[in-house]
Amino acid sequence: MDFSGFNSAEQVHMNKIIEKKQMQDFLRLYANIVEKCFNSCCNDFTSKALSSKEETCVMSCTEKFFKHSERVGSRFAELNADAMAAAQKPS
Amino acid sequence: MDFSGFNSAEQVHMNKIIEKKQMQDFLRLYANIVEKCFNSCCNDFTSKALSSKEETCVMSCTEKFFKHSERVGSRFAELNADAMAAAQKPS
Amino acid sequence: MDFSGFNSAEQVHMNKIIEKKQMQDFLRLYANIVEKCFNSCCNDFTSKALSSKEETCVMSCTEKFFKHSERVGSRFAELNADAMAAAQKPS
Amino acid sequence: MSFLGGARPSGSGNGLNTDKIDMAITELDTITDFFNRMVSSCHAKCIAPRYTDGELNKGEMVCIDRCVSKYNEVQKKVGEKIQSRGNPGAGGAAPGPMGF
Amino acid sequence: MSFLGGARPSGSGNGLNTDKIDMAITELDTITDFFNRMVSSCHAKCIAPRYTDGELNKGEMVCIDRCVSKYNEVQKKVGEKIQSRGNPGAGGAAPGPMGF
Amino acid sequence: MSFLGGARPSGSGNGLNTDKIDMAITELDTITDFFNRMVSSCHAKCIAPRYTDGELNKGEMVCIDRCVSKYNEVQKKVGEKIQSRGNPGAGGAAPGPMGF
Repeated sequence: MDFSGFNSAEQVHMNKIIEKKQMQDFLRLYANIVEKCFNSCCNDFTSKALSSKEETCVMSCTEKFFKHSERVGSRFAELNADAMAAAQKPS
Repeated sequence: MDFSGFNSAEQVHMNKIIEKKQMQDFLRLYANIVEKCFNSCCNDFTSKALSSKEETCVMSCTEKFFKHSERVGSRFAELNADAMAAAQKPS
Repeated sequence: MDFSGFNSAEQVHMNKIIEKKQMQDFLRLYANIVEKCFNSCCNDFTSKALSSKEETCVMSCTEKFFKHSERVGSRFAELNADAMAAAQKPS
Repeated sequence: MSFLGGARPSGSGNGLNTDKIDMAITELDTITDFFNRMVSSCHAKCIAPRYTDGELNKGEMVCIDRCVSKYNEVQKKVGEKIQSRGNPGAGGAAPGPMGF
Repeated sequence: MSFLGGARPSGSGNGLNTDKIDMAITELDTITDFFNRMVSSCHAKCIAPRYTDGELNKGEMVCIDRCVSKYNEVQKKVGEKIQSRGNPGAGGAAPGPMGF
Repeated sequence: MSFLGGARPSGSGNGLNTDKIDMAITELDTITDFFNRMVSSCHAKCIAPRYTDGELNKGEMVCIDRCVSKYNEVQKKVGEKIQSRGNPGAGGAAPGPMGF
């Protein structure tokens, strides 16, 4: 995003908001991973403790979700950089 | 909704909020259509470009989603108008 | 949650916010139940009125959803109480 | 949303009754949320996920009309059920994560 | 999100142009929402729900790259379609629960 | 939500420490969100979608109790994993749409 039109008071304000949103995004990511990995990995309710198989599944699922998100993020950033470069060429 | 109890300052304020919400609703609708039509239409990841079959599907899906939403909106408005008329009869 | 570090102005403010959130939570619960029970119970669109079978299903679904949520809430509160007690032991 | 009833008093000096406006916003958000869920449910019930053209066919149109009607009835029935359970709306005993 | 274009004027005295900031926040929220949905869709399309280890395999990596590319193309196509339908973005005629 | 730890200082003049209140609201929203997802997941795992009466049967009750317990364990394990990956919570390196 382009904040070049912002004065310094606006930038300070915007930075606070962004910081807060990053915190919220992080917490939502956390909740998403818990939900998704629980739903994928836990299907046996004959016991109340996680089995070691379930635990392995949850750990792999979490790690994989991060790697997935990071890869999506990298590709997305590349696309945005390309789009930005294309938009600035004519001017 | 009934804003008849609002003074003019409140109405101005409310109109600004509604305008902002319409913008947000529109953006969410946009994101919803992209998500839904991508999920329905794109199942082949042997190529990175949209096939013409996928593109046709996405266009039809988008158009149909709009027509669907508009029809739901019309029926919903009729039901609300009926409910409003019924509520005002006894008074 | 622990509001012991709050002064009285902060507590008053926080209570207003909590009250508003409870209202919003309640409305979201309501919308959730309608959505979930409609999706589970209504599959016949040869008529526009709810059949008595569908109505029974919706009523049971609603009642059961409440009992389910309450049970989850009780267990969750127990777990939190245990965690709180464990956290306070060493100090 | 009939049980969003009574306006709470109190204001804030600049000619804006913020409680009244808050209430109106909550009502607006609630109706929008309700509508969006109805659109989504009726789409799942009525629209076949094969998209060869952009027109609704007769069967889909009839299905949508009935779906909206049924969804609305379900909303009323659930609302009655909730009220009979003694959840008064504001400050109600909705089962939440904490007792507050 | 190209059609989030024109900045609206008006300010609020303390050196903060609140409309401009509101617009920036809306843009930020929109991109985040869009990204999160893409992550979720591509996860469903590309990652098999059997979790024996935490590494992405070759097939999954290639699938993710193509998925992001296609998702982005779909976003553009849908955006063009919406604009051609005459929904101008702000204050647009998105089908909503009410006519306002 | 143990890693919501340290309170940030700074206030705003009228006797309200807005950072502290913001933090409390974030914590409240997080717990509510977490709880709602648990309700939804355990409903999908434990409650059969045939609704002939409104009572939970024995099997469903036992399933719910275990489901809550397991969901909580998963939450802890995922939290530990995230922390070991070096995401410190606030301002963390959660993979987002942009680098900010």
